[in-house]
Amino acid sequence: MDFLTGIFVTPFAEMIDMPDLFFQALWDGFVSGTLYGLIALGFVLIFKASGVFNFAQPILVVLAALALISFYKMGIPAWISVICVLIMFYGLAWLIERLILRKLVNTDGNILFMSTVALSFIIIGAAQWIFGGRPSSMIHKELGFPTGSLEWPMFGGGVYFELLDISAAVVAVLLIIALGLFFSRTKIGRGLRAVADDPQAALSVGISLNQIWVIVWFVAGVVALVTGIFWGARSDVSFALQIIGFKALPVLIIGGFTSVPGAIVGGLMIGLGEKIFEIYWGPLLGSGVEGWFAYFIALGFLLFKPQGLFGDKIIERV
Amino acid sequence: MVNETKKVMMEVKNINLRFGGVIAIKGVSFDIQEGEIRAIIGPNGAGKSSMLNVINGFYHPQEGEIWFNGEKRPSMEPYEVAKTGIARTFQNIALFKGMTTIENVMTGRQLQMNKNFFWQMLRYGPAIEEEVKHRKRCEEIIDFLEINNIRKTPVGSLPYGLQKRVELARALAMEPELLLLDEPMAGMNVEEKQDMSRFIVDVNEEFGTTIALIEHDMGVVMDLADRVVVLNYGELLADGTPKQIQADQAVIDAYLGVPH
Amino acid sequence: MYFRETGQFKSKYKEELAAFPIFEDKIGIAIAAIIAFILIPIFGLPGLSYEFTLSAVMIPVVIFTITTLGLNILLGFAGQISLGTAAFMGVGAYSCYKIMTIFPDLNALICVVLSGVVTAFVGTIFGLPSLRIKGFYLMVATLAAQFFLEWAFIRIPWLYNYNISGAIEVPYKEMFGIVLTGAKSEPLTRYFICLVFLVVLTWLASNVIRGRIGRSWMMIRDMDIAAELIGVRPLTAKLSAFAFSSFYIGISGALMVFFWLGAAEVESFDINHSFTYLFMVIIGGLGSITGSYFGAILVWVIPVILKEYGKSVFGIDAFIMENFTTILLGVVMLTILIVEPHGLARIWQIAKQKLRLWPFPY
Amino acid sequence: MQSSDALLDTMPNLLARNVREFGDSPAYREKDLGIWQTWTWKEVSSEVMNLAKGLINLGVKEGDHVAVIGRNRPNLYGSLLAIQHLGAVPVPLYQDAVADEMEYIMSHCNATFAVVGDQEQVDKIYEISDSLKGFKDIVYVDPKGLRKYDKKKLHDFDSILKIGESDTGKLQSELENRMSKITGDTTCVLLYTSGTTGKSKGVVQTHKAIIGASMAAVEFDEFSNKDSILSYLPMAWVGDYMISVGLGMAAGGCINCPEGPDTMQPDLREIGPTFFFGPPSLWERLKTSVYIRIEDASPIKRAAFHYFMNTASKVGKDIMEKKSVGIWDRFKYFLGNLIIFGPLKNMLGMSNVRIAYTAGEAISSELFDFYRSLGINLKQLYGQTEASVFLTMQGNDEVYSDTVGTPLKGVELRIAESGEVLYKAPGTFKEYYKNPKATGETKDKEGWVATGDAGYMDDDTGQLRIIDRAKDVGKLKSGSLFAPKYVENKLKFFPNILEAVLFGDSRDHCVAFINIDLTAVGNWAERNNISYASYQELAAHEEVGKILKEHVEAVNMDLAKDPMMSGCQIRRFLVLHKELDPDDGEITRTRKVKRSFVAEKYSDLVTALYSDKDSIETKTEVTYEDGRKGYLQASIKLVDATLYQVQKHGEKAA
Repeated sequence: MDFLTGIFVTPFAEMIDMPDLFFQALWDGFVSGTLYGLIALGFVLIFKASGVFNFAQPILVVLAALALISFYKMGIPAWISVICVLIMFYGLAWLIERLILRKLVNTDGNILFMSTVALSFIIIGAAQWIFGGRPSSMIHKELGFPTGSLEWPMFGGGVYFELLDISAAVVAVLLIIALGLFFSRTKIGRGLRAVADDPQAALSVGISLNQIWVIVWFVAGVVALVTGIFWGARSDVSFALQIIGFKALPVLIIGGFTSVPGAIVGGLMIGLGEKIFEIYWGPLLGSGVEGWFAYFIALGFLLFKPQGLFGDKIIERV
Repeated sequence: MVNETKKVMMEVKNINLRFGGVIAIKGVSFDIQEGEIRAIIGPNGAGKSSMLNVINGFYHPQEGEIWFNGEKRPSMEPYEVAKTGIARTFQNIALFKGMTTIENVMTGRQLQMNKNFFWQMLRYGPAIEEEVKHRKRCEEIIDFLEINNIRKTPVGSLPYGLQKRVELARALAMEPELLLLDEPMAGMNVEEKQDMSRFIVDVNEEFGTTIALIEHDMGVVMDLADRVVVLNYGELLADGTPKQIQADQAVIDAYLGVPH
Repeated sequence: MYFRETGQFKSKYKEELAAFPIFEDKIGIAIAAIIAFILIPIFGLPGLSYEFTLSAVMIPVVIFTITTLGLNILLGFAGQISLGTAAFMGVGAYSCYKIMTIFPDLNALICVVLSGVVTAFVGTIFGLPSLRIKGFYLMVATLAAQFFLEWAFIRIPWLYNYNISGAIEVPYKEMFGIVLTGAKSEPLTRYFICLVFLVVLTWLASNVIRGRIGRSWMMIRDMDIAAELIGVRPLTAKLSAFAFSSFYIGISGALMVFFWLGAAEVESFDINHSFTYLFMVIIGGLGSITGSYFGAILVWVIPVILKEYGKSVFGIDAFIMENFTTILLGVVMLTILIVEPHGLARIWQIAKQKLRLWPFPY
Repeated sequence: MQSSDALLDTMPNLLARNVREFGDSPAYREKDLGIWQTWTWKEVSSEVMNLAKGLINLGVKEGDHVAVIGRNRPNLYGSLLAIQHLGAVPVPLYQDAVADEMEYIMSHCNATFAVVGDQEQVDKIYEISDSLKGFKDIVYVDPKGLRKYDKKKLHDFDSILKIGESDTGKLQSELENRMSKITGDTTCVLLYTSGTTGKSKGVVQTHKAIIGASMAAVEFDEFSNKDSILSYLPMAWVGDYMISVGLGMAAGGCINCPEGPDTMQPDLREIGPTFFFGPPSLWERLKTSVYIRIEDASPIKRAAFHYFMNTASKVGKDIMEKKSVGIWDRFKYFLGNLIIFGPLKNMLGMSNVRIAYTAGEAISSELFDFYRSLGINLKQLYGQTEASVFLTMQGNDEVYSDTVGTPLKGVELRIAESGEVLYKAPGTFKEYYKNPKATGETKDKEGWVATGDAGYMDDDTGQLRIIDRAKDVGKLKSGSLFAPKYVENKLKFFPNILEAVLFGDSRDHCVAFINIDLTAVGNWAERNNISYASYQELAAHEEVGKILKEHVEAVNMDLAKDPMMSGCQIRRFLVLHKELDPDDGEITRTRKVKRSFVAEKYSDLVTALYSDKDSIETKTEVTYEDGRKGYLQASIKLVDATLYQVQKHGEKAA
């Protein structure tokens, strides 16, 4: 009986009793949501353009963060290091296209997926070899992002806003806008869209698939870098980060594999949802439910709306 | 030709099938008599394949009834339909690519096999006897369709015509009362077509299987079929013996593409 | 060249349906058996200490081969992808642990089998989504299983008898006066037990996949629509595949903890392991029993031996070796995917075919 | 079997003996429904008896002629025996014979019944039935496609068996009484010669003759019930009758029937027989296919193959014949056997072959040695329908490519002044059916039979050597010997040449027609990417012409070495635009060229060859498989070949 009240009464009561806490939760959820969204965005970009479900995306995030830090440690100024990372990612994208994608062109999705899994193994191995396994802290200060927090008194209590989180949100928004422009305004961007819809058409427009892949992977790298910086700033940078990469999967299921806005919305839903659930229902189940909450949401979608919120419908034919 | 006293095996009554807004089949009714070869013809998109899909339960029509062996059939899933003794081949070959010819034909025996998991695991006693029994039957069918020399070839590597034949073999292995053939001769050369027609007739005669087939090649249809249904834009256009059909003005128009 | 098939004709279907219709294959199997059952137990592997050979190479390889078999049944034969393998092994391990504590004097081997059954049950439940969804979507669903189970292994202390450590320790068990489990048990005993499990399970698997049920799996895999129209019920086919596969994985999980590691925490069952098993299946070859062996051997033995030699022979620091093998694994995987997506099994098959036609090319 | 039991002079007795001695060992196997269905001798005899009873019930009288037509199947071999058991005479016919060939034979022997394989044969008989007087019913084995036929005069094999089984004893006693009347002199089988010249003759063979000849052969090569044979040659051919029925019965061995004509090779491989008989053409085809496939193999394999084949050709034969061979060579051969010969023989299905024979045509020493050096004990025998085949055979250790062996037990040979070979033998035929004249011409009062072949006993081997058909051997204007077959064979020894026809009798030089071998030449064309649409086009290709010219000249050079034969060198030749075809009557079903027929059909080409034209237009009638006739237009190039001087004895040794 009181288990049921535990589920249906107490949480809401608490929400109303302590609205500040509730808002705090919302805000935290919102921030992690944006970051989930960003990672998912990386997936979506590549999936849209090359039909590859890039399992290595989370690893790219880690790689970006680690690389940035170690460049800086070499004594390269922070922002230059960022440039270096970008260059590195371009090279990486080029290599991947040359050594993997080109060889696997028009093989079926599963194989491409597996190849990215393999790729992630390679990257992990290499990154650990080069940057070592120990977690290290992000250089956001050096990059000039504000730290500290401002408290916003409300309902007698107060809600804390980490400045970093705010800037993260802002940057995320900017990034999304930028991508939006990139896709709609630039020739390459339109090319990418064309590829997603119909490769032949894209080719006839005169863009080589290979270039497009390189670019897409590079863009995904950029997104990874941004994600890496902010996530790294919230918690130390280590390969534990890749676990959050798995959160992107449910996000994709909810948002649809091919939709940019879907990724963002899905990200927020998961972010908010799991935070709230953790705080108000978690205790009943002995906390730590963040680990799987997202997946059960996703599962729900899978069973009742497989194509996700914004995805295109899948129809099978005899 | 058609013997009027023949018993009706299947009757579809005023079938309506819609996908969202699209109307695939509009109030179509016809029957299939025991032991006959029934052809369903019509221009592309006339709803022929949809009709077969309705018959073997892949699509569920919004309205209409299906009567089989004198009983009204409840809405069924494909695998349930298969149990009632209806087999089917596909327009674009749907063989199991990972298997050899004999393995593909063996799959047709699934329903006749029933030994449980336990025996299956030991593959001993009843299980193996069952395997042997059905293997023999399949070999007979393979012999009947003259594909012995490709018995152990993976179907993927077979030429198109042979794949079609293997698919027919698989359907026959089910020993169906009613056999649905979706364009059995699509994309075949003249010789292959002749063979296939011969086999279809043989099947109809030797096994007494009732056959409903979709086919584009008018010549073939007119030779094979006892009766013909003509669909057009999802509606029934005509129904009768090949002669009647050939004479039917509406049919001629439809085929000469006179605007509706 | 090795094959001499002239005169090997079959006058009964039974012979035709035998597991190894070709005489030369029988010989091959016999040789493999002799190596596994006699030579290695006596001499170990060249260049490796006997102790190391058994407890770091052979026992795990045998266990992982069972895992790979299980996953291959699901992925290779029934075409249903799963990333929950490690977690299901966990289910096997934990349930075995519980069974042992609940029925203290139940024979260890029976406990292992029972834990397989439990896992089969759990696997079936998590297999339910496969009735609605395929491919990536299903993969995500199985990820749900993976993470939920990981969580459960931590958050449900009942599973590990409320040990403070949060780990499960293997109790002492014996049979006919032979110590089976626990610290005092001989590696050789444990090796033989695992080996016997492997042999029996392989035999069962090969029987099932050649029979009606195995066929229904492959039908679903190759062309689910056609399968349905032939009368295969997707529900039964898919769920039976999940159950059978999970049974194997569960057993392997139980064996892993009780006959190899001796104790286990949730880390032994995390997502990365799932991927390693996936690699074993794919590198070995989807839909091939022999492949499962190849996969497990290649993916496990090569790194272990490399590390060992790296340390002993070249004195390379283990951490570097660790990373090196990770990269190597990735590279091998990529090469397989690019060169022969059907894995070592297919390469083996082709080679065999060439030998059978020798000296002719066709 | 060595114990030549007095009783064993009729098929019924022989069958009884086999049931007694090897009752449970396999007698017949057939690849059917994917596996080798097997009949033991016991099963065979009970099936034979039931069938016999069934046939009696059907109305088959003693002395009736019953046609047996179809591919090699145990059921049909069983019918042969059954028919013999009930005192009637089986007449096996070629299954691929066209209707009017069948009509000739069946009306000639006025067959009353027929046991046939399938619908195809039934249809053919229906086609000719009205012209067959006294013909009654047909029994068919394979019911496929016959469902709709009127069953009044058409009976299912199994239904006949059923009648036999369900017999109450009446038929049984009838059968026993008939069997009791069968003696060694009862007619056993009526075999029609393939007829190289004119219409084919029916050779009447008694039980005694067939069994006598078979027993002699069994004794010679020590056949036993452990031996197994693949029977794939046309049942109507005396060779197959003597092997699949004669040897099979006499030795109690196992006869294996392939699933169908196109699966002969794989089935051969599965069964791995211990005895194999093939006409030279088959051995040629086999060798050609081996070389073609090896050509497509990887360089390493090819190198290994040629290297070891080299060794084999050096020492292989000697090793098989247990002559002394250097240890190093032995080792190399052993190695080769391990990685090349062994697998090769295995692929060909010859690993278990204990004895292999070829006959009917001369065979090139290269070809012959190829197989022997592989370790396949290929030998030659000489015989003919009239003698129930077995006259002379080569013993395991005295095998030569140009001789045909020593006379078997009970066989006497004599060379007539004309050079023609005469014999007396246990297997001598009774008569030509309804043709006493021909009988008289071939068999004289003392029972000497003329073979129609010219030959002589070779002094240094002590074996018979056949030169040519007696009537074909002629003289050139120059007076030197003209032995066309001899030269044609030399030509045919080149893989590219399928058939050759030589002309020159009482002319002043020789000219030749040549048929290219489509497989070999076609493959060559592929490798040198020469495209061609048809046989005709390929044959007319000048590159092909060049190659053949080389071949012809090689033969000429070879002939020049032998003063006796040097006259036969080919001055001009042409490549025929169509394959010589049994359906056109240009060649027998056993692939013997009907020389006179060809000469007359293509007279325009022959004259052209003797003229100085260098090309000619021609128009030829051809018969298609379905019997339709059509015409073939072609312009054919006439090629000149170099002739060589006769060499002196000194060089000849080279």
